Amino acid sequence: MSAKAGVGALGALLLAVLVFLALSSWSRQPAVAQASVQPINFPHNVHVQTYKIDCQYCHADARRSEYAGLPSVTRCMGCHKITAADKPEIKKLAEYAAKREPVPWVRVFKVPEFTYFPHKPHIRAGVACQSCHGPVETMTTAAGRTGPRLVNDLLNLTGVRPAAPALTMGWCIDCHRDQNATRGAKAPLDCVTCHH
Amino acid sequence: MAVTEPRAATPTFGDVNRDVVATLRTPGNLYFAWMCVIGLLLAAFLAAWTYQIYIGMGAAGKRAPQMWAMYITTFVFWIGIGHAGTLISAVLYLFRARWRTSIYRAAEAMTIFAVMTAGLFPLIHAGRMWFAYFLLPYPNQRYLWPNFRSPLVWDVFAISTYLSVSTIFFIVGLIPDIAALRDASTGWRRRIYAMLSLGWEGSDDQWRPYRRAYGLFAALATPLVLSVHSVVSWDFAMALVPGWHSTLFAPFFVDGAIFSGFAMVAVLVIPMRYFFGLHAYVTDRHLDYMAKLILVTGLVLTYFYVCELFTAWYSGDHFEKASLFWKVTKNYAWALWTMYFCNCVAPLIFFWKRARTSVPIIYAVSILVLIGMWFERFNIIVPSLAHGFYPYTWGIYKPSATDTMIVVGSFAFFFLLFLGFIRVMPSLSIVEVKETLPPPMKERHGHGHP
Amino acid sequence: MNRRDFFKIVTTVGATAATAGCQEAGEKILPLVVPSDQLVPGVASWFSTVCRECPAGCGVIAKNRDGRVVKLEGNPDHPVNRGALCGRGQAALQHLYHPDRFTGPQRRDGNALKSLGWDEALNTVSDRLSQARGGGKGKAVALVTQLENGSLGTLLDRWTQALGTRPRVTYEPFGHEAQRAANRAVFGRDAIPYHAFEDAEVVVSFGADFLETWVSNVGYARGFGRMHAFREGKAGTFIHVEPRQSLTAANADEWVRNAPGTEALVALAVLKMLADGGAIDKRFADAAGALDVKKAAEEAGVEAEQLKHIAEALAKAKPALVVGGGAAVTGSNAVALHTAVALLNSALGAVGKTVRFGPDAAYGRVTPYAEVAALVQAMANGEIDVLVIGAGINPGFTLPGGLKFADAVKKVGLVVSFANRPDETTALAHLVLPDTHWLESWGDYSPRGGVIGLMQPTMLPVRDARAFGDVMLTVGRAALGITEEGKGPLPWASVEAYVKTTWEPVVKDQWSAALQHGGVWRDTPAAALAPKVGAVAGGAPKLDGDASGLTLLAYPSFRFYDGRGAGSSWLQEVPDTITQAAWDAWVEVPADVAAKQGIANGDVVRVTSPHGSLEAPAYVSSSLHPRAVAIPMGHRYAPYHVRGGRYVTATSTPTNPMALLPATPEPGGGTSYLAVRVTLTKTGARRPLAILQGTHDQEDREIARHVDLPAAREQALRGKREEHPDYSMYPPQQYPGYRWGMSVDIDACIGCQACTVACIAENNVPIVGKAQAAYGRQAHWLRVERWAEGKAEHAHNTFLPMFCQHCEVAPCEPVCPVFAAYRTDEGLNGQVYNRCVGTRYCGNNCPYHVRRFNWFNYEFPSPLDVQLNPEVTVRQLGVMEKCTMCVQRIVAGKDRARDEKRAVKDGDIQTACQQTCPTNAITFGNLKDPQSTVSKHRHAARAYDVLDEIGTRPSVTYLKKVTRGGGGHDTKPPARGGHA
Amino acid sequence: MAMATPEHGSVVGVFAHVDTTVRALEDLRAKGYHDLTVYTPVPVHEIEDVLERDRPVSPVRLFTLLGALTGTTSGFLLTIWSSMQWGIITGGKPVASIPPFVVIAFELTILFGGVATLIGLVTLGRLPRFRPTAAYDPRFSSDRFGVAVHCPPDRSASVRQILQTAGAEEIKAVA
Repeated sequence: MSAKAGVGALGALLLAVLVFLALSSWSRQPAVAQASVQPINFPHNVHVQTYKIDCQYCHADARRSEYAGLPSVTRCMGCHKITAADKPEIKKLAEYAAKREPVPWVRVFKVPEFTYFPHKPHIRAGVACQSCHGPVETMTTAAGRTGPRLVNDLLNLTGVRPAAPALTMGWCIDCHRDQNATRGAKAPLDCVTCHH
Repeated sequence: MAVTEPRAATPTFGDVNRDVVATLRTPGNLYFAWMCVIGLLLAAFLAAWTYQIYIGMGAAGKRAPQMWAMYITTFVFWIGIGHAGTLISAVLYLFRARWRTSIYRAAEAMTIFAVMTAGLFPLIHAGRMWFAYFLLPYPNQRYLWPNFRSPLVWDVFAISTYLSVSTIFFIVGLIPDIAALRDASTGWRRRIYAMLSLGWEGSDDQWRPYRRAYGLFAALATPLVLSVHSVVSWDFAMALVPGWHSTLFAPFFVDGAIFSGFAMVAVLVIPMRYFFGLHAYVTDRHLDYMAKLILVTGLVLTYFYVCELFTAWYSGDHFEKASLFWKVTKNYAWALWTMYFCNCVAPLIFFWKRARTSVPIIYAVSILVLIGMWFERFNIIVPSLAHGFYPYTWGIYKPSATDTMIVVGSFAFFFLLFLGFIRVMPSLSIVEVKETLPPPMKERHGHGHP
Repeated sequence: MNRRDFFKIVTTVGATAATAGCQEAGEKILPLVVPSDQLVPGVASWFSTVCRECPAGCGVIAKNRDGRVVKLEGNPDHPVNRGALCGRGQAALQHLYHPDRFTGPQRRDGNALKSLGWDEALNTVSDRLSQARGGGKGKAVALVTQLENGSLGTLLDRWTQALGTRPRVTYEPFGHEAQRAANRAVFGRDAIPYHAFEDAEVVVSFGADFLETWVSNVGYARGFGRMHAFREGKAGTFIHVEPRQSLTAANADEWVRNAPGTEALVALAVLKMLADGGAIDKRFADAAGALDVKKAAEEAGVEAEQLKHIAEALAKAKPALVVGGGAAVTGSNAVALHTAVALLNSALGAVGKTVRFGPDAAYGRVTPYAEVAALVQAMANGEIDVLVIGAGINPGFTLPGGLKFADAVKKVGLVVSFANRPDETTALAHLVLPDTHWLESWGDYSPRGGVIGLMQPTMLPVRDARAFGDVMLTVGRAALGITEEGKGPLPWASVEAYVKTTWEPVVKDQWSAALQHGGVWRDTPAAALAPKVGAVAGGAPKLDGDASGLTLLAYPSFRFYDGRGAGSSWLQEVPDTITQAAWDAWVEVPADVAAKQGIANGDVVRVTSPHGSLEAPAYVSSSLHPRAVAIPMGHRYAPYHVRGGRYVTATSTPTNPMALLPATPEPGGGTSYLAVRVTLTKTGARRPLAILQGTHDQEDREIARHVDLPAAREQALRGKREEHPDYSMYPPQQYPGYRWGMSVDIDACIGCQACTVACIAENNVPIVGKAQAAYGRQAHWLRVERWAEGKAEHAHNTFLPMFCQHCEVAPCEPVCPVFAAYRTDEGLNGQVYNRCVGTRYCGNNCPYHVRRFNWFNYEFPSPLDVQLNPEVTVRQLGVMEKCTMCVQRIVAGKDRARDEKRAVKDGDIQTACQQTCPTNAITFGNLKDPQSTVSKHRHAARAYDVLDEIGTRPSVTYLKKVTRGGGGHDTKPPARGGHA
Repeated sequence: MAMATPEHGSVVGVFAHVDTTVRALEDLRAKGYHDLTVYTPVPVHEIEDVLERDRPVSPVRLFTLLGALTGTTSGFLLTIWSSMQWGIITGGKPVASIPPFVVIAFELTILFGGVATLIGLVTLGRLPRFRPTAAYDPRFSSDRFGVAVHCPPDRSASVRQILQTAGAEEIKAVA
């Protein structure tokens, strides 16, 4: 071993830093996982693609509230009193309506704890639902793989920076930064905007 | 426990090996009794810590305004103890002070174990210790990094560097000695020692880079020793709290650290010499030197105390003056005066040569110094916070059972490591002791004793 | 969709946003069954109603998020409180979600209460009622309610008539009977007028604690703020006469400490001096008769000079206002005092101007205590068979001990209480029929003439409860043998129906507007009244007990009123501003007496009067009159406070001073609070008080600063702030958008603690309990400090609300190793809980010590957790927290502005503390906008930064207190450094 | 630098004294034997003086230097770059405030320097050795000195002679 080797080692270290910086700028995409199991097998694809129903027709609170909102049973029955009323899944729906009970949908998307995520400003800023929720229009029941994952964390620890998983902080930040840079949006990057 | 009679004559190379190997014999009942006590204290320590994690920091007696108290006190205390070892092994090495050889191994072990003990406290102290890894700089999915402006992050770097470099230094020093142990042992021990010695043989092509590297380690460790306690002192000096915000702190802390470190070395080495019969290696001369160092650092410390008082008075800073006056006269005055007595008055006895060679006096003064230095950190932290800028929150801290148990348990943790170490590793450096001995010559000429 | 369905919203969305914990698999989201056009999950709706925490009747708007009320604010349109609310009003939510609330009716079973069904419970009552009626013993049925002067009151009166029972008794412990008696005598009006503090130039109060509990404390505090606080060179004067330095006294420019019971004497002396000096009509001197001013001053223990000063101030004032008679000074000479006060007002021409008969306070409708006492006597005589006690009152706690109410109740066949949580009265009741909380109820209330507030349910009942009126209608009909609604003398289905019926002719088709508005109000002209002057005997009050004893001053706590507020842990933990003591009750002992008897703070003393005794820890006061002992009323704990030692440990002896008082009413018919002399004995036990403030002496640190009035005027004209030199190495921070800042006018702050409670409510601040609070672990983000200067027995107090200063050069930020504390680009000090590791370094380094640490995982006992603000994180164990300037409101305000495509305007965003402040002492706004109020305050002459010499450059500006000259004490601050 | 070549065996002389060892070394070198390995329990000046005469200084210090420089660089890079990631202001100081970062750079200088020195030691001293060299004797770690001479078998007699003359206690041949 000689001085040459030492120079080589230093070079390798600097190179590693550069590679790491390069990896840091990887892009971001919503991850999709297998469909969730819901009390009613709700096909998003049929509603969106076949019947061209707008997302916000059912998720009507998104534009005015923190929550996107789920349609009330009455709203579902508005169409389904007649449409496809004989299908087994619709019969389930009719049962809930008859009992005047809400449908116990299973939550798919959840931001991490201690995080305030309002839908309203995102809709106002013209963010497409799919940017965060993935191609829901192609799904049957909604699906999403969200939140931090161990593999991801471990990869991060080794210095390789894979794309942040959906609905993690890095993923939000990537989009906010990207929107500010490309569209001149004013997406806040202030910690207390979401953590208060 | 076998107590070997002191041997008067200068030992030979062979004697050194034999005497050091002898320290690794199966220990007596006293040793196991001590280990039991330590085990119990450690169990209490773990129980207290678990309880604190479960129920919250409130289990410890902290409050507003003393958001820091005994944990940081003890943390700084142990970091301070951790100074003497590297100072002896590195600084005295560079100064070619050969008397260091017979105590440096124990001192270095003490350093590492003290820093390890100290390292527990930031974890114990953190409200959410399970997120302590936030302080480490590593790429993460949140894109967040630690705040490198925070003295606590400096601490993380300073202490982990200190621990790493000290450990490297220590292990490198141990390698030839482990090789000697390997050659003196059999069976499974031999295999373990063989592995740990990395196949050291003492050939000239090994000694060459070894000697070079050792010198470089010493050169690196010297500024490190001085920097670590400076950085720790900046935890306080960088803050605004009256009684903390002082440029005096770095040298003040470093000196105090050396002071307490030597006291701890004396506390550890004197019984070792007695139980292992190492009188031939740790002589009265060594004790005399250590006592002198304690005296000198004690005097320097006294100077710093005077400076502190003078600065508070001369600066005319209202808050500083009020804080100091309160400390000297009110609720915590007992702690302050205990500190002044232990650190300034007690070491003065070492002006008498007879005190410097009297084992009981050295021992007693060293323990007083340790008490005094613990209180020094206590006095910096608790009373200063008690009488800060804002009178509304002035209040008195009361230790709870939990933090007392944890602080006491930290001593058990330290002694567990140290006592364990001296049973399995040479507590005296075989190689360096031999270096100070006259090398075996057929014809009488060449080296003498330094 | 009807109103019930409106709230029948089942959604977990909001509840999970705020609470900590692990993400559970398979979490359910339950949408509405029926879509609602009125309510959007995640968006708050506001409902207006009337606060019923005391008879002041302030307008309230309740913020309903996802079907649950999370915050109360004052109704900005309501003429009484104009948007402000006191701490008790803010804390009403704690009673709504009170963990001890009964679930359904309860029946006495030995010492315990057992649940039973509504039908059975109602049948029990109606059977008993019809028995009594059948036996011709209608008069053996008594109905006692709190002050209900609206529809419910009328309805209940109809009920008593229909059933032929005794007339309804409205019981209010602080009924101001003496004032009514005096006004009857002087003006021929049995009323309590409206006191227009806002229009007065000089206010003199003879013991009236109008900033605490007196008549309408929020409205009067608002008025007082407008009259007294320094604005553009104008500032009114306020002189207070009372033996104890109450919160009101502490706000006075001049506090005159008189001997207990001599207020009437002082008032008459002032009247005499005015008449003798020719400032008022000579005939008023008749009232004082042959009073010798010098002798009177001597007797009252005040200097004649002080009396002269009062007289001079009153004579000069255009107009003046004299008020008198807080509960603490109401004794056998209370009518004399009020007569003197009425005459003073009349003589000074204040009647019609600052004293307005016409918009009379609701208190004038209270049944005098003497009649209550007579009823209790009747009970003791066995004349009462059925006693119905309405919600809101707690006679078992608030009636004088000498009346022996508990013994009297034992003679009653059936005691029915409508309290919805356990108290001293339900402990005596046979049957408890929990009433709905006022936030769940229909009704109306008229706090004063011309103002009628409408009450509507703001959410569904939290626990199984039925409205008092509904139950009374049902049992009344049953007792009358009517089985159907719509028939007989009580045809209404419910109070709701009755309210709507009675309001129909008033509002016509404007019903929903009135509901939204919170009621209807119109100006009521002030009547011009001529006084009748007669001799007033201003002698000392009659005091029972050992002549060598100390006079007991039992005063209503501004936190608990008569004990109504004490069920709230928020109010318990907020300290009394003067003593800074939280939770426990105390006995205020004069320093001399304490020294003589060897009593120290926290020593438990036994206080004995001829009528009873109590034990409580001592608070040694150097300002209390040396011949007096003061004990606050209303201190009691709710069962959940003491259960398992949650917040406090239960006390074995009562701490209620009512136990020491005699049954005899004062001549006006009211309770005689100033009626006993007591003896103090040291018990030897210790119960240290939870005193949150380390010291009231700022040790020359100039935390609370002041400037005297002429200097303030002069500076205001110059209009420039004294700039502190700035020694930074670095360029100042740039703010691309807004820069938020606040200002606190400590001249306006009256120390009422409303802001502290509002902050707790808004920001999910946990409650830590007495021991923890005493140990410096209280979690309040905002605290109101009291700083005292001058002589200890006559301290000059300044109140200073302290919270995160949001420093530009914040010491807390650089020491945080993980950026949990950082500076936002809008000028806030952000605190990110997720990131916090809990090193507490910031807590040490904050010179203001406003950072709070979560020492434990604090609980919000169910159902109090339902109140948690979903927009604010509930902090976990081990993290630091502090004032965020209500960042959630800032985010919401910016969001609203963005919806409207504009920038945030001044006043768009109000912090919770600012919103509730009765005196507008707190302002929030954009410092970059030079026109904003907060910017103007920041550059005003009175502006200063607390601890500015450290150079933290706070975003919170304080405005110095303005001290008015004159009076018996030194008003000059100890000068130091270059600050005025 | 000594390297045992496989085709050569070694002759090992065991000495009890420093002066005898030095004499053996001087003699061997005089006779042209440079392929020597000396085993000592401690580094001995006299022996080093003989051996170091024609050898360059050990290059460990280069490792140290490079490590330390890497440490300084990465210290500043890490702190400045990571601060720029969010540009968060704390305490009114600039985002990349150099003075506090000096502390980190200093600590990393020492840390990397130390680690690099260790790497240098391990590489240059060819550690770890999993199997002892043939010439090694356990006494060499205690109080004996060893001189191993690597030579072709035909020269071993002459080597033995030199060692014997110098005063070796024991002489043995190893593979």
